[in-house]
Amino acid sequence: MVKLCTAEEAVKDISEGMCIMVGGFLGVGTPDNLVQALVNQGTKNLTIITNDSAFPGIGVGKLQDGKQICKLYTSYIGGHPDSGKCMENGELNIILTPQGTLAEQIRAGGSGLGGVLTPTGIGTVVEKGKQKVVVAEKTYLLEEPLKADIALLKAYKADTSGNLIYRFSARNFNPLMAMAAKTVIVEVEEIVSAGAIEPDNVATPGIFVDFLVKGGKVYAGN
Amino acid sequence: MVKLCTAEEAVKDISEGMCIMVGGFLGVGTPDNLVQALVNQGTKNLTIITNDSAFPGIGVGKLQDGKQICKLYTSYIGGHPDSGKCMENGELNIILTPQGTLAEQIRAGGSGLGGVLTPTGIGTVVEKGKQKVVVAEKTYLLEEPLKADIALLKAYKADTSGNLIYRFSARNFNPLMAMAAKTVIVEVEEIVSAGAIEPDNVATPGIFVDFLVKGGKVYAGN
Amino acid sequence: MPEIDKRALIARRVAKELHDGDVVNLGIGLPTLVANYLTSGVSIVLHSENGFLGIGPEPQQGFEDKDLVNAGGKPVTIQESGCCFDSAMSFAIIRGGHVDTTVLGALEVDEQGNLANWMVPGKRISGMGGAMDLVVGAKKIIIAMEHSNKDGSPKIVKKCSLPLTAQAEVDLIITEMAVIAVRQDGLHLMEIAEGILLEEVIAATGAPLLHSNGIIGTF
Amino acid sequence: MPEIDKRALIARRVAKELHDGDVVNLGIGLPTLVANYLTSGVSIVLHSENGFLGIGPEPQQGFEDKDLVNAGGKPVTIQESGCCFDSAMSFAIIRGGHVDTTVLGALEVDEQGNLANWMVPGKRISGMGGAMDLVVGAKKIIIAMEHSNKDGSPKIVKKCSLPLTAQAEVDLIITEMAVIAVRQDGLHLMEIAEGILLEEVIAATGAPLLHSNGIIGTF
Repeated sequence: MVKLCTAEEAVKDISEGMCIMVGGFLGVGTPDNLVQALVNQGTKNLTIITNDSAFPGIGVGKLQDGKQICKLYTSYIGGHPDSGKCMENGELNIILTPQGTLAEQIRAGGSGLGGVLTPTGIGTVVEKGKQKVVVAEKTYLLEEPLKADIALLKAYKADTSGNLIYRFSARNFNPLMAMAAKTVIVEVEEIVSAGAIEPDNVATPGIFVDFLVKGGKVYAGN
Repeated sequence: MVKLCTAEEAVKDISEGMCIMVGGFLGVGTPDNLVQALVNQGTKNLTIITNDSAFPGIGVGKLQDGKQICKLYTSYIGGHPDSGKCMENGELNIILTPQGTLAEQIRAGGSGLGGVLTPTGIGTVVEKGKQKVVVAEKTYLLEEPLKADIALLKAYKADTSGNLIYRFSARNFNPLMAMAAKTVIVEVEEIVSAGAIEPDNVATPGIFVDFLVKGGKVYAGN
Repeated sequence: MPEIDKRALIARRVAKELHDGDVVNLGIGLPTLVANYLTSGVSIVLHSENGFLGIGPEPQQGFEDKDLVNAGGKPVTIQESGCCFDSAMSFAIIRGGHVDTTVLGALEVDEQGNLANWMVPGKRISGMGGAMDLVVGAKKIIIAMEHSNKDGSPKIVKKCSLPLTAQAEVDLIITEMAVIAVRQDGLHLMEIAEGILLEEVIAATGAPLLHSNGIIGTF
Repeated sequence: MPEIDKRALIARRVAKELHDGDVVNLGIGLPTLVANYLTSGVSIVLHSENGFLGIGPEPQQGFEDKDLVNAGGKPVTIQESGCCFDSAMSFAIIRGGHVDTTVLGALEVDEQGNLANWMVPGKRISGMGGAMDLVVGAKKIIIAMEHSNKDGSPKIVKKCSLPLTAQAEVDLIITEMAVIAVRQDGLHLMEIAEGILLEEVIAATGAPLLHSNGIIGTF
């Protein structure tokens, strides 16, 4: 069942060595208040699963700024110069993954599937060290499922049962990560009463959500 | 781009030997007018992919009544006595598949994935003749993707771009099949103008839809 | 015991296994009754594998909605906190371990926790529907059934003879005679129904029952 | 030719490859310009891999929506017939072959249709983002780029030397000099830009160009 709490309370069980998923795409749809609380808490040696390392001072980029990450599963680090630098000097272990594969790996993790069979990455460096499987004479890469201890997510509105809706391109990885973490913490702009979101319009079922944090409208960069 | 047509026009390119997906769960969310048009047309030797063979005289059950099916991918035939009978006497080749596997096979077909790695069916007759894959020391069945020539679907409303929304449990397999067939024909109760469905509430993107048929409110069994 | 009392007894005992906030999938038939016996203060979220969470009470006659049925095809309602989804999401919820408990009937259960509940060779096949996914995916599998077959032969056996639904997934068996936990080392007799003798349970069960004589509870 | 004219020329020529109703994904940079040059009567649906269909024009300053950006992170609008989804659906659309055409830039393309556009060893790595899925999944892959590197060396080569984005997926290369189709037997020179000589194209290309002298079109 869903509990309401503050951003600080929400992140206080995050400790060194944990694996955390963070929603968002270049900062859009990232739970800024939750990330800020984690920055303030200063927890290091985190494994982070997120689409991209955003930009310095923005979204997940703040965790890169403070060198809180030791391992990063992501598809894009071009917006944050430190990610590439730390990858080269060995400070940060970055597993670069095609975006569509990353999305399916998280979905597989949350869906009890054993992995993803994708044609993406065949014949590229992405296939290095991975199982290949032939189905109907075509070769696919087997990409393993991803799960996390905690997911830090952003939605537009939640009802009091934790049912979520998103706005436009702020949806991105959030619904997938909601299924794939042991504890799911969601920052929302508004909490409405049960029934205020039509059952047919719910994008993420409330049963996935453990904690709701009322975040207000935070603009990327603030 | 989406074209409007009648149920009769919609099914007229369905010919013997084709593979057809039909949405619905025990008749709920099945496009009754499209199925009826296919019954009237009398096309035989169809491969049908559908959750269940419903009941005599209802939903997909009508195609079973008229012996129009030669091969059936489905999870449940308990509602239609003829399905079991025809399976036993060899008239009908039925591939019984766990419901969750069937859903993922169709999703994989529509998503360009090479198959599904599922724990479901391990140690049962379902695993017969299938590849097994070990991931992180656990064994999964490899279930192959499913695609079709044509999908016959039911939605609640469409806008003029083909964007779809569904009602309650009538959604079921319809959104998955919309991705997995070359030609997608959707029966809807109402067609509204573009913009009348909020972009965030669209359950099936209009780009998947080829033909819309205005079906009116048809109750199962009518 | 009349059939109807047996079923009520089983359903009432199963209901005690459910906790406030649990996500629960109830199979067709006897398991569906469990929702009527929830302990006061316990509110659960019922999952319907045809695509929604939050099954509400049966609709009044004349108020059925053609688009709203349970996995058995019966008209139901949806709670205001409910939500709908497609079949892939419905089974992602199941297979992904997001259902706390599923309650299912059985033809046979054995001491390894193997379950057979979808097919009797020689009888007409109906298909596994969502049962195989439910048994593999849900966190806790409770089998709710009558202790014996109509002919008196045991449904709880050393080794299933019917085609399996899943291997080694059953956690708890609840019948009108007993509550039996399935563990690595076999079947543990946890509780006996009031008025039933230990010997009766043992005689009606086709596999050894582990138990410490003095401390078997009743229900 | 000034940079800006080159880019306009390429974008205009790419636009002619798009048909009414096509679902199109335009990469960041030059490819994005293509939307400005659509033939009259041609309306396309733009896919944004961060999760929606129906990219509309740039918003007026001050009307940006914090939740609505394209895959490059730039504020955009959404058409009223647009629709939004999560990243799994977005890439199901891509990988499943539901995008008719994708237009991307390149570092190198070779005569087998191999593409390198995501990484230069020794230079800082930025990651492949959605490019690998797009190139594998879209029905038609058009590379829109300047014909040569800044130092004059060819970008169209016999064999890519940079790490690949995908194998044998490129269908068409459009530069400010030429339109080149990639086929089983190699590169076919289809059109030459007005004012450019065949010899110039050949000299600027690092792989043999198949062509029938008389029937090369211009653009």
